[in-house]
Amino acid sequence: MFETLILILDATLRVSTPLILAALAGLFSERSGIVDIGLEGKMLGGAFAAAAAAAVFGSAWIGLAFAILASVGLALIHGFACITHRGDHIVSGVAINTIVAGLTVTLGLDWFSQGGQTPALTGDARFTSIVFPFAEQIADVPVIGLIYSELLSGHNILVYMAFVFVPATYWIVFKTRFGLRLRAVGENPHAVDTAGISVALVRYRAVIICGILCGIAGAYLSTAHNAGFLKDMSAGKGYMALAALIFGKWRPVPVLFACLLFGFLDAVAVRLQGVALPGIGEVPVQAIEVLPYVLTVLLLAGFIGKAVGPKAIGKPYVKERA
Amino acid sequence: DIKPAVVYDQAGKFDKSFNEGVYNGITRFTKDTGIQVRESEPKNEAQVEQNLRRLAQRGYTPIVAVGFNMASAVSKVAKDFPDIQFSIIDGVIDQPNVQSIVFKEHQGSFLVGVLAAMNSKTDTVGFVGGMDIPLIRKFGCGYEQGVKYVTPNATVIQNMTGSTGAAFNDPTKGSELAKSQFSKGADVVFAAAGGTGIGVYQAAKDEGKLAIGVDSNQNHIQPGTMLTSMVKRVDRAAYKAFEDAQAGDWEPGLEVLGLSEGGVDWALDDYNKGLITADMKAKMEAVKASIVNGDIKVHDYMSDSTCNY
Amino acid sequence: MSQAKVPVWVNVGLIPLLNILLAFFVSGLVFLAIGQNPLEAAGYLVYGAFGYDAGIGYTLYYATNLIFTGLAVSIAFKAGLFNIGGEGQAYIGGLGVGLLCLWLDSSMPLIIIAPLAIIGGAVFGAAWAYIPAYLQARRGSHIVITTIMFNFIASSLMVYLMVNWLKEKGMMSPISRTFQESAWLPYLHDVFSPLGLDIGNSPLNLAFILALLGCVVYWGLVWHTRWGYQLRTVGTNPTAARYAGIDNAKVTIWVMLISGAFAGLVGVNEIMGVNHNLLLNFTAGYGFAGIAVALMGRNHPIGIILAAILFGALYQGGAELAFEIPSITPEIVVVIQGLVILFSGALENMFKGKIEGYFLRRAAA
Amino acid sequence: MSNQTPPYAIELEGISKRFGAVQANKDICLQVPKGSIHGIIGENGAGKSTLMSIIYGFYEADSGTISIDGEQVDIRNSQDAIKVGIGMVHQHFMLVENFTVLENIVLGAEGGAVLKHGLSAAREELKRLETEYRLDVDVDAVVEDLPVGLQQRVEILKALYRGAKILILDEPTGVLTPQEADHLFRILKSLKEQGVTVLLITHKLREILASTDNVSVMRQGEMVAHRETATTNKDELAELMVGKKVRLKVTKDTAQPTGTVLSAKDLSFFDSQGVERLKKVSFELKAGEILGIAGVSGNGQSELLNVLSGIAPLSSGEIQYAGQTITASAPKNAAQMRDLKMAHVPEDRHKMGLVTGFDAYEAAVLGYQNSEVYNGKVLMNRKAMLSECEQRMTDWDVRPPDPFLKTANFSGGNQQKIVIAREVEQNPEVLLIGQPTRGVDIGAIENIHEQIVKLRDAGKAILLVSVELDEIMALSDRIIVMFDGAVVGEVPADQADERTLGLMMANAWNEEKGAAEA
Ligand SMILES: Nc1ncnc2c1ncn2[C@@H]1O[C@H](COP(=O)(O)OP(=O)(O)OP(=O)(O)O)[C@@H](O)[C@H]1O
Ligand SMILES: Nc1ncnc2c1ncn2[C@@H]1O[C@H](COP(=O)(O)OP(=O)(O)OP(=O)(O)O)[C@@H](O)[C@H]1O
Ligand SMILES: [Mg+2]
Ligand SMILES: [Mg+2]
Repeated sequence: MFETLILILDATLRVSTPLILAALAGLFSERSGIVDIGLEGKMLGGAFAAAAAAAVFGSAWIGLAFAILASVGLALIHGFACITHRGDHIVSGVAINTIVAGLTVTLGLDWFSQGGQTPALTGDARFTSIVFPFAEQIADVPVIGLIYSELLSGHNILVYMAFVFVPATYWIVFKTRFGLRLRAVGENPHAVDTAGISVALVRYRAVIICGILCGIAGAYLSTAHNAGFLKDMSAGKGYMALAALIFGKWRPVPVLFACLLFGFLDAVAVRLQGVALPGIGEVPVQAIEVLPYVLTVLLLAGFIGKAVGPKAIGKPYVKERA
Repeated sequence: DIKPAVVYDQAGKFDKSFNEGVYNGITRFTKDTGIQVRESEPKNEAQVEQNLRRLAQRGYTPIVAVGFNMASAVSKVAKDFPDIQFSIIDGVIDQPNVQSIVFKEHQGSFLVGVLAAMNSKTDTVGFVGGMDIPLIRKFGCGYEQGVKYVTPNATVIQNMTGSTGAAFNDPTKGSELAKSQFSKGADVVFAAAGGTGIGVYQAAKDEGKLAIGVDSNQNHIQPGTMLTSMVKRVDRAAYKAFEDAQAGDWEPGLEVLGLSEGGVDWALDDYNKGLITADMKAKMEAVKASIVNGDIKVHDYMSDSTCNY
Repeated sequence: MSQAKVPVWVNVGLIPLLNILLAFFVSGLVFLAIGQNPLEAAGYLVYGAFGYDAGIGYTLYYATNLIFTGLAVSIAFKAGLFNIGGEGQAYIGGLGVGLLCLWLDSSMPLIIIAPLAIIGGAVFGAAWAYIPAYLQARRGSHIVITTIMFNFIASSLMVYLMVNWLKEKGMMSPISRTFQESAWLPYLHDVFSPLGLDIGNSPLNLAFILALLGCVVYWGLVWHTRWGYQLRTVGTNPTAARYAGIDNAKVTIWVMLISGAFAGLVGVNEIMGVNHNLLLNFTAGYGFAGIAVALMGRNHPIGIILAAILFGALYQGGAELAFEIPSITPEIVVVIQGLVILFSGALENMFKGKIEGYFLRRAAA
Repeated sequence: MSNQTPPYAIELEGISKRFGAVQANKDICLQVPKGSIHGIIGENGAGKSTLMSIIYGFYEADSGTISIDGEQVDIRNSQDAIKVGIGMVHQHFMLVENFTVLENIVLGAEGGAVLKHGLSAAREELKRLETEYRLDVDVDAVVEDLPVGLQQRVEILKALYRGAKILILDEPTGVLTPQEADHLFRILKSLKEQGVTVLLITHKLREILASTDNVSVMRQGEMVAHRETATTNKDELAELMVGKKVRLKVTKDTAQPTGTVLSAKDLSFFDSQGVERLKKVSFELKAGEILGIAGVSGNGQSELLNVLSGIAPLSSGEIQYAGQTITASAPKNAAQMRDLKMAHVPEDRHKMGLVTGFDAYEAAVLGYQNSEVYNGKVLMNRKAMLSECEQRMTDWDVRPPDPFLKTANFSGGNQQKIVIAREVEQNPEVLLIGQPTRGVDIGAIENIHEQIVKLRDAGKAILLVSVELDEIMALSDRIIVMFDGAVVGEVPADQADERTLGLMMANAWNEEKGAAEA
């Protein structure tokens, strides 16, 4: 039983990593007042760029760099529309998701002639597991051994990065000058502007950070968790991250736990396929799959607390009297 | 010369598996005969029928439709174009101008099950299916029989990836399912899951376990950890449809391809020969012979929708 | 003080046109990037969409879905609501249509089934929009997020129902049995052929007429009834609406019901008009494309019809293009669609300020 | 004033700024001596805020130059302005409400990439500033919990913390009681003594005369006059502002009130955050009288109007009107109140009274959209709406009289006329009217005031809410003062004076009375 639990948690870490990265990405963007339903598209774009570059250059790290470039590029388009031209954030996000969904397949087919997929990645073109020292040796020590060797050890570098980014995000958002300005610009951009700070610049920086994190999330999908790009491989994870962001009320640590919860549900769903639970019978997988979405709706409805976002979120900043 | 065409199913011709098998078959056909084959990859339901119809309109014949999903579209279009020859792989349509090609997947699956059992140290093996449909259960059931034939008290962990077409193209989930089976002790896993299999093979590679491919010979995908592949010779089926048409021998009706017809088999090549001992090879040949001559009867799940053998 | 005004044709004509041209221009760059001649591609696109009878039929068949989802997105827009849930509402609407057809096809004639199925699709679509609408109106839950969530929930629900309940025995894929012909909405080519008109075999069916009717209903409702007046007030100034004694929550809920109903009618076209059975994923992104249609159609029924036909043409032309040039995938159409959303939606202000400024200065001078 | 030659603290030369078709500033020149308090007055929309925003770098001028201490400077954004020592307290506060005072003050001047050190240094510096200028606030308080008076102090501290030598205040007293305003002016005086130059925008002539050294007048985007305060007077300034002679007094006879038409008893209202906005408000409104509600904005007046007009539901208490008893459990919505012949001119026409995207004829039926007059069986009767709108536009001299013009494209005064005409022409028994002349220039004010008095003389009951004490005192027959959601006093109009009302508005009437005697 304990072992099963550890293994499910182990899978949870793997599955929630892209959610954590994307949700933190969303946190930066939305804290600055820019709604981002384009997380999905940026992740997908990043995944494609990572796999394509890794396939060509044979290096996962180069893949990661390209993923970040691609995703930041998309983030800048979002910024250009929402910040510079005061466009509707949601429309812009939908546009980016749509463009990327089509463009990845189109370019993929043109470049690799494999029906829109990238070639399968092997060796250095993928991020591989890092085994902690002595993981083998202490694997048999009860409890600790399993936790250390199965749960903690043996993930790829991006997983560890995602978890390091959580306290880092907390520190940046709440303890630095940039964080202060970021939060201020999401609450009252006029105040920031009159304090002599460029609202646009702060927001652009926020969306760029968002792009970087989404790029890493995308690279994780195609060069770490999987070995290559597949059409639509983000499969709604961007929306799920958005849900986690709301669930975590735009705060890094609660957001982490929301992602872990969603990842856990996913891991459990995989293992519950066709399994009859005592007393309940066979739980339809679909019922577990929809849980994160249902939970988010319930949260939004105020049944499990109220989710109040940054005050100026989604509102184009116009230098005008109210 | 004939004017042949093929319509792949929505997974696309590079699924490394089923569709890609057909693709290999027609490439060979083109190489052998110099006749170009018109290919089409519809992206949604409406386009399947639209493309079939358009190919028929333009006089392409025979038209090979790949996959059970095409059945209803083929049956509609075939009705409207009685002069065009249609071959459908994995589907059965009873119409005067349609040839239905199906395989005895249970026999091939039995074979690889035998090999899996021989290679398992834990006496626990896994099966990852794609979409939960009778056809895939047929694979699983044959595999299980093969495993139990060698090790009667072996455990066969079976998982399906999902219940929609997407289940054939979800390597992430494939990898998670494989990892969960490994964690339950499995050390050989057979994936009958189209593109999802890629994730399964990757997971096996990452964890140093053995995997068995499906449809095409997939041994090259992860050399060293691909034990074998259960090949389903869709390539040969497509090739033969065109070849027969070329020779004027194309005939409508049901064609069932099993071990004896060379429709299914296990794959042995340079990529996996290091894993297969001479003993194993001999045993495999013996089992194969027994199936062909009827000494071993492999139960077909689809005959009664159960796996009681 | 001078009452400078920007001429109407600038706002409804010039600026949208510029935005779309820019979207097409960038699309052209994408074609160049994949080594295709954009003009040649455009040629295939146009021929495929309008070059022959059946092509036009397919174009209008796609347009039918897009008119429904465009109207759905648009009417919600009018009340200031962003309904991203068209996809899920269309899906569940189709379920409603399918269930009615499966239930009645052996006992009733078309003349009874058709109106019932239309109502069924609308009611199911509306019902799926009801919960997000209710939560928005009464509990302030952000409708964008809830409708996205409801898309996912609809998708899981459909899989569950299709796989466990509605799938025909012995079928591999989860599709229901095919309806009897009494539940088939007539194809337009079948309607026209007795009149001696041959319009080519295509899936275009009577649902297209229903879509046009929908546009008329939309127009009357929004601009010529007090309900529409209330709706537009809520959409542009909710505080003024409250001041005017309008129940914002009620309007929100009603408009979302209508929006969901419009989206649900996609089911009539797809399930009753074309597929003749219930299946998965028949919505194929029409709900999202409806956003582009509504934006491009400037939230006006005439505009929506034109935009839907344009997008329908892109779908059909794109399929033709991919059919003729196998190295192009029909997904390129999705790129074009996304670019249109980007340029005529998110970047609509890019030229607006400058052009309006120009005309204002000219008027002021 | 001395005849000393410049350098001036600020010198503006030919500043122009255009917003679309509106020329907000046109060739403005201005010289402000160092260490003086310089007033700027002008009607709403005259361009005062725009000019200040240009000095502060919030907007960029289309042309013209700015010199600080005799040196021409290039101010492209607020950062530049702060660098040359300009600070600004905006008409609407620029504070992040859920930040602490300290965080708000350091925003933009954090002193390092990591907050920790900057915050503690700022804490020290603020202690100094607070004692030096007697501007004490709790630096760890969250801004949204502070009363407006204190929020304004935070704004001033913010400017001083950045080392402002020139302080711009845009209508700082609009949200303050006269006493708070006096305190502000004392602060400004002490700033002046420290050598700070103050630019003060207000349209309260009394404040200009009481506290400035010089005053400049703007009209329709132009600077039309400069005066030394000591040499001018109210009437001259008013005339300069409007460009014609104005009567600052409303002429009206004494009221002849008859029976009570509306009585409110213990009205309470809690907002969505659960804050009690109205606290047991009771009063009676008689036919033929104008009842004025005075108070600093944000003390429950808006909520009172909302509750009376049915926009917001009562939390408790009851309203007797037109034979009906309205309570929390038996509410009436805005439409039902209209049916009972209660009209309402809301405080904010843009936010509430109009839909700026509608054509004028559509906006002219807002609230009455369900009336039979404007409707057929199914569809609305456009013809009736249009002809009525045209008629009213001529009657009320709305310019231009074009029913198809978008409401947004009418000027503030004309928008207000559309709203008032709509409400008055329904021939109501009770007219609730909030800030009737906000954003309306003095010429139009006269007209609106006349209409209100006319309605009263026709025997209707009028409830007038205004933050302009002058307006309240000029129009009302009876005055109620509200503070913090409660009625804190009632005064007959003829006994009201600014000081009394001001003290009541600060809820300091009783305390001050004692103190004044001591
Ligand atoms: N951001 C803007 N965009 C467009 N027009 C503007 C903008 N800001 C001001 N205006 C216009 O410029 C003119 C001057 O406005 P400004 O705010 O400077 O007036 P003001 O004298 O401060 O008035 P008030 O007393 O109401 O504060 C007005 O006609 C106003 O409508
Ligand atoms: N919110 C707004 N949106 C668009 N245009 C506006 C807006 N507010 C003001 N305007 C434009 O700015 C112009 C000036 O408005 P403003 O209220 O300052 O006029 P004004 O000169 O004060 O006139 P009045 O004497 O009637 O109040 C108007 O004619 C109008 O066209
Ligand atoms: Mg101002
Ligand atoms: Mg004005």
